[in-house]
Amino acid sequence: MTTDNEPERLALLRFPARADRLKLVRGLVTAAVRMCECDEALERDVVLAVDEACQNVVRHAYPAGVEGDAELEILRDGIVLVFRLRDFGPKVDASCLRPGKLKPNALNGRGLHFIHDIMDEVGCLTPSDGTGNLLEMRKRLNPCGTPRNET
Amino acid sequence: MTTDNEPERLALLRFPARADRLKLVRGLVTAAVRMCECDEALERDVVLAVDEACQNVVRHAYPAGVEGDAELEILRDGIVLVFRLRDFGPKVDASCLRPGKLKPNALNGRGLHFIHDIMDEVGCLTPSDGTGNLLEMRKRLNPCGTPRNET
Amino acid sequence: MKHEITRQGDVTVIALGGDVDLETSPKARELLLAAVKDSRRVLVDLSGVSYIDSSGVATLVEALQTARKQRGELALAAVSESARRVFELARLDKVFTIHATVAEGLG
Amino acid sequence: MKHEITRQGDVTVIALGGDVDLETSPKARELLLAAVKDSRRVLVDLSGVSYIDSSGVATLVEALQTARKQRGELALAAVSESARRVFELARLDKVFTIHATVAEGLG
Ligand SMILES: Nc1ncnc2c1ncn2[C@@H]1O[C@H](COP(=O)(O)OP(=O)(O)O)[C@@H](O)[C@H]1O
Ligand SMILES: Nc1ncnc2c1ncn2[C@@H]1O[C@H](COP(=O)(O)OP(=O)(O)O)[C@@H](O)[C@H]1O
Repeated sequence: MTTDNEPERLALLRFPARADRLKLVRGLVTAAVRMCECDEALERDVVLAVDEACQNVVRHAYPAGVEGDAELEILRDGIVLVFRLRDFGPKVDASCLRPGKLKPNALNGRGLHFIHDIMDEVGCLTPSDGTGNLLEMRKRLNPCGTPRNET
Repeated sequence: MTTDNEPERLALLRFPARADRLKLVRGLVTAAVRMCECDEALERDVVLAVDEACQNVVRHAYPAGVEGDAELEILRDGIVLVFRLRDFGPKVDASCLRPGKLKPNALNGRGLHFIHDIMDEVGCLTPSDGTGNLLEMRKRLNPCGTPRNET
Repeated sequence: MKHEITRQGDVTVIALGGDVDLETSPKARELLLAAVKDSRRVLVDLSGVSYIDSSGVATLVEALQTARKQRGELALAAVSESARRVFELARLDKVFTIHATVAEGLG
Repeated sequence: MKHEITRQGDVTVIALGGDVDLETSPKARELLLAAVKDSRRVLVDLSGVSYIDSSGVATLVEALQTARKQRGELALAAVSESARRVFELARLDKVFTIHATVAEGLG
């Protein structure tokens, strides 16, 4: 359920794309999901999916030895939470961001599965200044209470 | 205990200066303080002080009816956590940011007390582009474990 | 913020829970001022408060002052650990009657 | 991430706790691979895990495969609620022997 209006920004987090920063992302995302008063299982799912997307930036966006930032924008579009994650690394073909077949025994390749299993919509946008990659993930929440500020 | 190096950025959060965004700030700050493995009482104190500073931006930085953003940068300087909070409103004289006498019965004026009681250092910096206000708060943590990445 | 209002004898007990912050303290204010208008004895149960800030504290002080103006009483009970520290910073122990438990506050 | 390693009869029990994420899973990997090298039976107690991601899951799978190559066994026990969901998403129940409790895993 999306509206025609541009979604409302909850917050924008910029952070060095490093493994030790992911817990900061989780802290923020947890608080953002809680703002929408959904149940705890959904909260955990959304935090996992966003973390996995950020992990991909940490692990894949920049060549080894090169430091770079990630930027996570969190928006609310009615009862849909929208996450826009961007990096400033080399452009990646959107097909790289589609999960392959899930192999329970594999040593990698699970991240994209988690993201696609959990989120309602996942897509690539073009960053406004044309550099880097911008992944958009949308998740409809089912608030227990009434959704607030649904304007 | 500060070092000569420019402190390392943990994260930068930009958010609309509205009361309902403060829980996002607390979620992020809680995670940042936990990263430094200090005890829970100190964690709660730091979260309160940063929240109070953000409240001041929400309540005082912009004229009624005008929307504006706040930006919180969290840095680590050895075992000192540094918070730089900026707004984009009219410039305020630094003397406004010093707490008056604490009156237990008063209906306001507590925020700055909490900030100064909790933080080790509180000061005004000049924002790089000259507009708005930039408050810096520093707090030395006493990590239970060994401080990580103290470079 | 959660809340629950019960009547125990001649005392109105307001239990606040969760975050009492800049966003939610207007609601707390509304509840508390209505209670002190309706009832001569109000007891605020703070055992469920996970976070309270200066605006929450100000709300409690305002409710106390309103109660006194009307010759009523407002007391606090069962202050949660995280609220305790804020009360200490605000020197609220000098302002409020604080009971260890709700039962004690009713006695 | 916290960990505790104990020896119970011929079984090495590794209890992992806290966050097993991209930052900490290299440490979990080190502990698990050392354990499967030293011991024919390894039981990983996951009751204290508050968060696990795909890198944590990959670490467990790698340890299992290493154990099997050496004709050893690695099993999981007491999967915490938050880990359970990730195991479900990863279809790990098809890969691991999962015991409800550590005691059951030792039996
Ligand atoms: N920001 C990014 N920059 C470059 N490549 C990316 C980015 N995000 C994802 N990828 C690609 O997506 C894949 C991520 O797959 P994933 O399912 O998360 O598992 P794994 O990282 O374990 O292979 C990587 O192989 C990489 O090629
Ligand atoms: N970003 C800001 N912009 C304008 N004024 C500010 C800002 N931050 C703080 N102030 C000033 O500091 C004071 C905040 O005091 P404080 O102790 O937090 O309590 P209260 O807000 O209840 O008066 C305000 O009165 C205001 O004048």
